[in-house]
Order: sequence, then C-alpha cells, then structure tokens
Amino acid sequence: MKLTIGAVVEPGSTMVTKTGAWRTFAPVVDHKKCIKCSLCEIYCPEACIHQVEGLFVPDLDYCKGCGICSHECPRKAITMILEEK
Amino acid sequence: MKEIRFHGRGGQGAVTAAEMIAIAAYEDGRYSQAFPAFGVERRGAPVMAFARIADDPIRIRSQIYEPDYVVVQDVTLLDVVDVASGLKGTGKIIINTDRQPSALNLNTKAEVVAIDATKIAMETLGRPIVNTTMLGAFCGSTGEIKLESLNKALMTKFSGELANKNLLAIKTAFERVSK
Amino acid sequence: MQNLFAPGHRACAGCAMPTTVKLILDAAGPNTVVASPTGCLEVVSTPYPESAWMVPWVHSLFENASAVASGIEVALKRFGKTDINILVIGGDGSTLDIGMGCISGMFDRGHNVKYICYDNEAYMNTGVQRSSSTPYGTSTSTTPSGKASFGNPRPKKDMPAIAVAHKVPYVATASVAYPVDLRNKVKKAIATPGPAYLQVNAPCITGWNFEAGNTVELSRLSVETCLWPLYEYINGELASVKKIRSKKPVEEYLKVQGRYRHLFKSPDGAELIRKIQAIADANVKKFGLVD
Amino acid sequence: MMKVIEGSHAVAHAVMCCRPDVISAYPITPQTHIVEHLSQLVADGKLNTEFLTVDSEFSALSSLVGASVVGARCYSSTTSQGLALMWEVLYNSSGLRLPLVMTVANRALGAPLNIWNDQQDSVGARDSGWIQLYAENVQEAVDMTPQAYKIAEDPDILLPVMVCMDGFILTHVYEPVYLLEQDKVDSYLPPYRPAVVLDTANPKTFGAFVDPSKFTEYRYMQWDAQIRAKQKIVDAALDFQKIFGRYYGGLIDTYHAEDAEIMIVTMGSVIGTIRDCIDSMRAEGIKVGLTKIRSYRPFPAEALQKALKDASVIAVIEKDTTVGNQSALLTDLKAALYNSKLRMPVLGFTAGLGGRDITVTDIRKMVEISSRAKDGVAESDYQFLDLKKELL
Repeated sequence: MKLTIGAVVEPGSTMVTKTGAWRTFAPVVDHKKCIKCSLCEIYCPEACIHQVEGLFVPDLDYCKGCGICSHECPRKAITMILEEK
Repeated sequence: MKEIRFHGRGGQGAVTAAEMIAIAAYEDGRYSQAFPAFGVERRGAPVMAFARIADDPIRIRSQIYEPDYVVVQDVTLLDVVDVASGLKGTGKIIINTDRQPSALNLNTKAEVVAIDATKIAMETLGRPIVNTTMLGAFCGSTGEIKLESLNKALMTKFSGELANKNLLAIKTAFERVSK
Repeated sequence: MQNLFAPGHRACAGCAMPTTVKLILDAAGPNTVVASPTGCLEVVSTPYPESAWMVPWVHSLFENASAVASGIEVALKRFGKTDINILVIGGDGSTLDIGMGCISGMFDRGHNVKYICYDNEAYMNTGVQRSSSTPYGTSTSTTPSGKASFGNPRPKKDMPAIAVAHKVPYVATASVAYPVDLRNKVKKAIATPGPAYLQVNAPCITGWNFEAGNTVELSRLSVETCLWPLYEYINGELASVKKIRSKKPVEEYLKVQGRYRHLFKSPDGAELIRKIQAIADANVKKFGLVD
Repeated sequence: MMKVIEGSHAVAHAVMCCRPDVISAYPITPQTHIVEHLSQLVADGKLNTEFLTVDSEFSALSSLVGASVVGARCYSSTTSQGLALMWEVLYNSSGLRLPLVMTVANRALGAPLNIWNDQQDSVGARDSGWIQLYAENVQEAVDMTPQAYKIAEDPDILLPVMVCMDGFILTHVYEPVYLLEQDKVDSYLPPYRPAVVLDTANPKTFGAFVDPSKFTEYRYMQWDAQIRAKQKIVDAALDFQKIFGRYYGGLIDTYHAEDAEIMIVTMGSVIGTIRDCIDSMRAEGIKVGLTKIRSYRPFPAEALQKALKDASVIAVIEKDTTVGNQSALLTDLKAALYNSKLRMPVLGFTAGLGGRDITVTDIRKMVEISSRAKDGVAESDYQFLDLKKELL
C-alpha cells in the first residue's frame, strides 16, 4: 500500500487489527441472568459488546479480556473463563 | 545620489520626515529610499533617520556615513551627538535654532543653515513639532525636492485642518531659507 | 449507542480512556471534529495506516492541541461551517502541564472549542511519571516512594478552577463510572456557546496498578470517597454537584491501587492517609457533597 | 502602481492580495509592522480574513496547522526568538505537508539579546522541511509572497514556505514599490483547493503516528518534494514574470558573472550594496561578479555548479555562523562543489551579525582577500569579516 501524504488515514481502520489475540480470559454471558441493562456495552473499552438478536454478545475478534463487563454486570451474568488456545 | 541624515529625538517625527522626503523625491520622478537607524530608543532619546535620492534605482543598503545633507530637529542634540560627522564639505547642515550659525561652533566645512523651526511650528501648528517645518527648510535651502512634491507627500500623512497648518509651516520655513 | 471509536485500537486491556472517548463521541455525534495532543490516546488510536477515529481527527504536537483547535474553529467559521462540534480530547500531562499556555490562549480568545481532559493523573504514555494532576502521596516513576519519600509531595493542580478563572462559561468534572452524567455534561458543553472545559476521571490500569476488571469500580470509588467530586460551574457559579449518599473512607480507594501500596507499609503511612482523607473532607465542605 | 511605502506595509498588501483565509501572529520586533498593517486592513474592511491574535508564536503556527488541515490558506509572520519558539511546529507542519506561507523578518538570535538583523534565525531552520526563499529588496519580498503560495500549494509539492527578508533593513525601509494588483494576483494564484481536508462528510484521520517500518519513506517523500520544488520555484518565477513583468531569477540569479574571476555568493538585502560595489570595482578593472541565492532550501546545487564553474575564487558572505564549524551557506556550497570537478578556492565570510552594517568597505576588503587567495596567497578559508579584534 502506497503511503499517503501527511499520514492521512481512513476512519475506523483499526478494525483490521483483531485485538482478540491479546486475550487470556474470555467473557461468557449467561443470557438467562441478563436484564438487558446494557452496562457491559457502555463500559466496554473495545466497543465490542453489541446486541445481536436481542442478546448482548462480546465480539471475540476484538475483546482483550479485560473483565470490566464481568465486574460491572449487576447480575453477575458475565464470567471470565481462561481460554484454551 | 544625494544622502541625507536626520537627527531628532524619539517622538519628534524624524523617521516620518525621512519618509516624506522619499515620497516627495519620488513625486519629482526620482528614486528614493528612507530608513530609520533601527534601535530601541524611546520617546526623547536621540534618534537618526536616513534618506537617499537618486536618478537611478537605489540598491545600496548600508547606513549613511558621509551625508550630503544633515537635518537637526533639536539644537540640544549638538551637546550629545556629533551631528556633522562625515558631512561633506560641499553639503549643508540645517539646524533648528534661534541662534546664528556662527554661534554653534560646528566642526564642518559645510554651509550651516539656521532656522527657528520651533517658533514657526508654534505659530503655525500651535505645537513644537518641527519635522514638517524642517522639511520646508530642507526643501528651500537645498532645492533637492520641489515644494509641490513635498506638499503632496505631506498630504499622504495629514488631512483637513492639520494638513493646512502643516502646509503653512512648510511654506513659511521654505520662504525664510530661500531668501 | 452509536460507536464512533472503532475496535482494534491498541489501548491496554482494561483502560478507561477508550470508554471515555466512546462516551464523549456518543454524546457529541458524528458532526464533530477532534484534535488530540500527543499521549496514550493518540498513540493507541492512530498507528499508521490505521485509525480508530470515525470522526475527523488531527494530531499535531503534545502541547498545541488547543491552538490547533482554535485554527480549526476559525477556518470552519471562514467556510461557513459553524454547526460543527470542535473538541480537544487529551490527557492530563498535555492539559495541565505542557499545553497550559495554548489552552489559556484558547480560553482567552473564547473559541467555540470544548476541551476534554481524560485525567489518569500521570504521564502514562511515557511510563507513569508525575504530572501536575498527580494526587498527593502518589508513587510514580519520577516521585517514587522510598525511605526518604512518600511519593508526590504536591496536591493536584486545580485545572477546573483555572478554567473558571478564564471565564469559561461551562466547566465540569465527570467520571467514566457515571456514563449518563458524562454524556449529559458533554452535551451541555456543546450546547453552551464558547469554550468549555471538562475533566474526566479515567483510571489507568498500568499506572495505578489495580486488579483487572476494576477500572470502572475504581473511578466510582474516587467519587464515593469524595476525592473526585462531580460538579459543574456555569458562568463562574457552582451550578450542580453529585451528592454522595454514603461517603466511603479513602482507604477503600487507596488500598486497591499499587501506586498507594507504600502508604500501607510505611510507619508514616497512617498520617499520610489522614492527610489524603483531609483532602476528601475539604472537597465535601467546599462542594457540599454530603447532605 | 508604484508607491513609496514601508517594506512591511508593502508585504502586508501583498499578503492581502493572496486572499488568506486565516492569519495568526504574535508581536515581535521587527516583524510587527507587517501584522499591524494586516490588522489595519482587516479593521478598515479591506481584507476579509480570520485574524487570530494568539498567545505566542508557538500558538500562531499551531493554530495555522489546524486551519490548514481544514483547507484554509494561511499566513503568519515572525522572526528570531519567535521562529525559535515555533521550532517544533516548523517540523510538524512540514511533515504534515501543509502549504503555509510565513514571512520571516530576519533577526539575530540571543543571547545576548539583540533585535537587529542577521539571518541566523531562518538559516538555523534550514533542515525543518520548509522551503526558504530570500528577498534582496522590498519588491522581491512582495513578489515572492504570491510565488510562495503558488509553490507551496502545488499538489506535487505541498510544503510550507518561508519568505525571508532582512529585518529593519527591508521591513522598515521606505522605497518605491510596485504594489500587487488584485486582478493580476487572482489570475496568477488560483484558490487553494486541497484534495483532503478535515471534513465531517469524509472523516479522515490526519497525523497518524508512523513506526520505523515507514518513517524513512515519509522523510524521503518530504525530501523528494523539496528537490522537485526546484523546478516549481523556477516556474513560479517565470509565470510571475508573464503576468507582472518582473523577474529576479529562479533558484539563483547572477550579476556580471560571465567573466567573473572573483565570484561573490550570498543572499538577502546585502546584495544591493554588493551590486553597487561590483559596478565600481568593474570600472577599476576588477573582474568580480555575484551569484545570488534566491532559494536556500531547496539548495540549488546544480545551478550553483553551473554558475560558478568559470570563477577562479568564490567568496561566500553570509549573516550567520555555525558555532563549532564554519557558516551554513559556505558549508552547503562546498558540499555542492566537492563531487563536481570544480576546485577553485572557496572562502567564507561571516558579517553583519546582530545588525552590524555591511559597508562598501567591508565588501571591498572581502574582494581583496579573495583576490589574494586567487593568486595563491593562503589565508584562513573562513573568517568573521568585520570582527573588532580590539574588543576581544
């Protein structure tokens, strides 16, 4: 890819980098406990928790496994699980 | 090329006087240049300004060390500045004073022109601002610039009643030294 | 929520700053341009040829973002685009220290620029050195605790007060732990003509040294201990404060952070903790945090 | 229209004719008359621009970075300590490839504090990536202003340009100047229409950080743009001549160079005095000529090799020094000649520092020293021409 004058870059292009590779623990959501408060989505630093067909689902392509969602969930519906790689 | 050096005090308009000579000379169809002796002088401190007049474009940028003419706006400067320094023997020094030229003891072979510009300025302008009056004296005693051109130059700086007063100051000084 | 700060950025796992930025942009919307100074945010969000920003964004230098934003504002005005939100989002080092002159100039000229500082209380990008936003008693890499030192000997610089002194019409503090409050304050800042200043508490997992997952919790504790009062100044007057229902002792906040570990080990620690408690108590008094 | 006008006011008028969108500046002697006059033009309703009075020179240039990224044509003016305070932004704006134009009213850098003219300030910024043009007189400083925008904004170049004019000597002189005509400037200089700008409809990121895998290439692109700017500087001068009828050379200009045995190389306002000296020395049979540097960055190495090839000795006179080495133009010139076949003596003379007048006597002394070198009399190849040894 040719360099751009002034190091101009396309918006949102960090998405080519899958930061999910940084992860040690992965969030697992117990959807039965979820009350749809959306705090996990709001607090996620990776902006990678979204509602998919009504359920809050972390996008593991980007989730770095920080555990904020799990910690902040008022119903303890999200558990951090050591990933087997 | 003719080179002119102005001596004044900060706030007396020496730089403006040099500028007006440059404008007037240009009005006469000649080339000109005017610049201050750049400094950090404040109001009241001795200052210098320079002007050059020539028939060809002026390229030289150094200061003036051997002027053809020197204009001294304030006679008290004689005590602190060697106003005649480098003045050509064929040149003229025009001094604002109520004294006779011989009483000034100037170290120069050049002709000394004395004019009481302060008195003229007080009578015409009501204020002791002598730069325009001294220009009238320069114009009358050297013939280097036309009076009409000097008047035109003045009109680029002043307007209305103040312009008329200054024109009168120039005319009075011009006639006094032309005699 | 609309997301204008893309995944794939390189912030530490558990960093509060991306959440802060995400919330700011959610409130500001896509009709926004951002200038950022050098710092963690700039480095993690724009590794060429990638960018996490989905709004127009520019980086020039460490200390000049508010001057750059001033230029953006007048140029947009020149081109008739007066309806665009102009933000600076920068860290505490670039805000309270090196960028101070430019910020003062920007405030003074009254540009319609909203300056938002994500405050993680030290120079995290360069390795946790003390900034003038570092709190009293904090161990940093340039104010380390040791036999002859209890950490940073100075209190936080009161940047919101400095903004108020510039007659900035909207000045507020916020915390990443209170997202509704944060978003409302961003919206209020944007709705207020002229400059605005917002300082957001944003814990740094590396520099503060705490347990993974605790980021938001810590910011909440800073508010609940009254070390980080949430307030608004509108036209120079204290306009609102977040009341604290059950005020927590500062130990609860300090003891879970590595940057305060020395306070619990040294013999003088108890006295230092009392001094930090006094800072919280002074905030309670000054802002009327507790009814 | 020709008019006797102060240099600063003539330059301000030229800036106005270039229709800048944003002007940002901070007061510093001897640059102030330029921005004061621009402010007056704004106050009088003659200049429609956004004029920012900022808190420092650093903020002045920084604000123009923001304005330029939005697509504004920008202008600033500074000197000396102000330029030094801008240092970081000089590199940044050039690296961001922003076509800013700035007049530098050349002045010495302290300490000791000195407000007078030399060229240490801009010469010290020669590696910042800014194109640097040096004016001989007020007219050239005026005419270089639209030329600077033309060069800077060329889509193949996109580099900021400094128009350097000697402080006081040119900024404060009154002399007859042809003021630029707006209609002619409009036909010479098209509006600035950058390809990408900070725009919410097309939200690009500007100024991403670049790691070692690509930084060299970025620096190379900047370097290459300066080299390519050589032709643009020549073209900008020729295009200007077509519309305005005035021409000062492209990268360099020469005077009595054809058969010159002693060739003086220099830049800035001292050239006028040198031209007068050459005329009088020529009348005495001394074969002396002048090569004038218009563009110091990019450095006109090839043009100089060509212009200097028949000289027997070269005398470089400049208003700067490199503490710890010789002076800047001298070392640049010697570097340009080394791999050519030219092997005449090259002598360097630093003069006119901190406002010291460079007189006809100084120029003649330099030519005498150079003449002796031509005849094989070895002397120091670098010296302070007007040094008062009695003070040391």
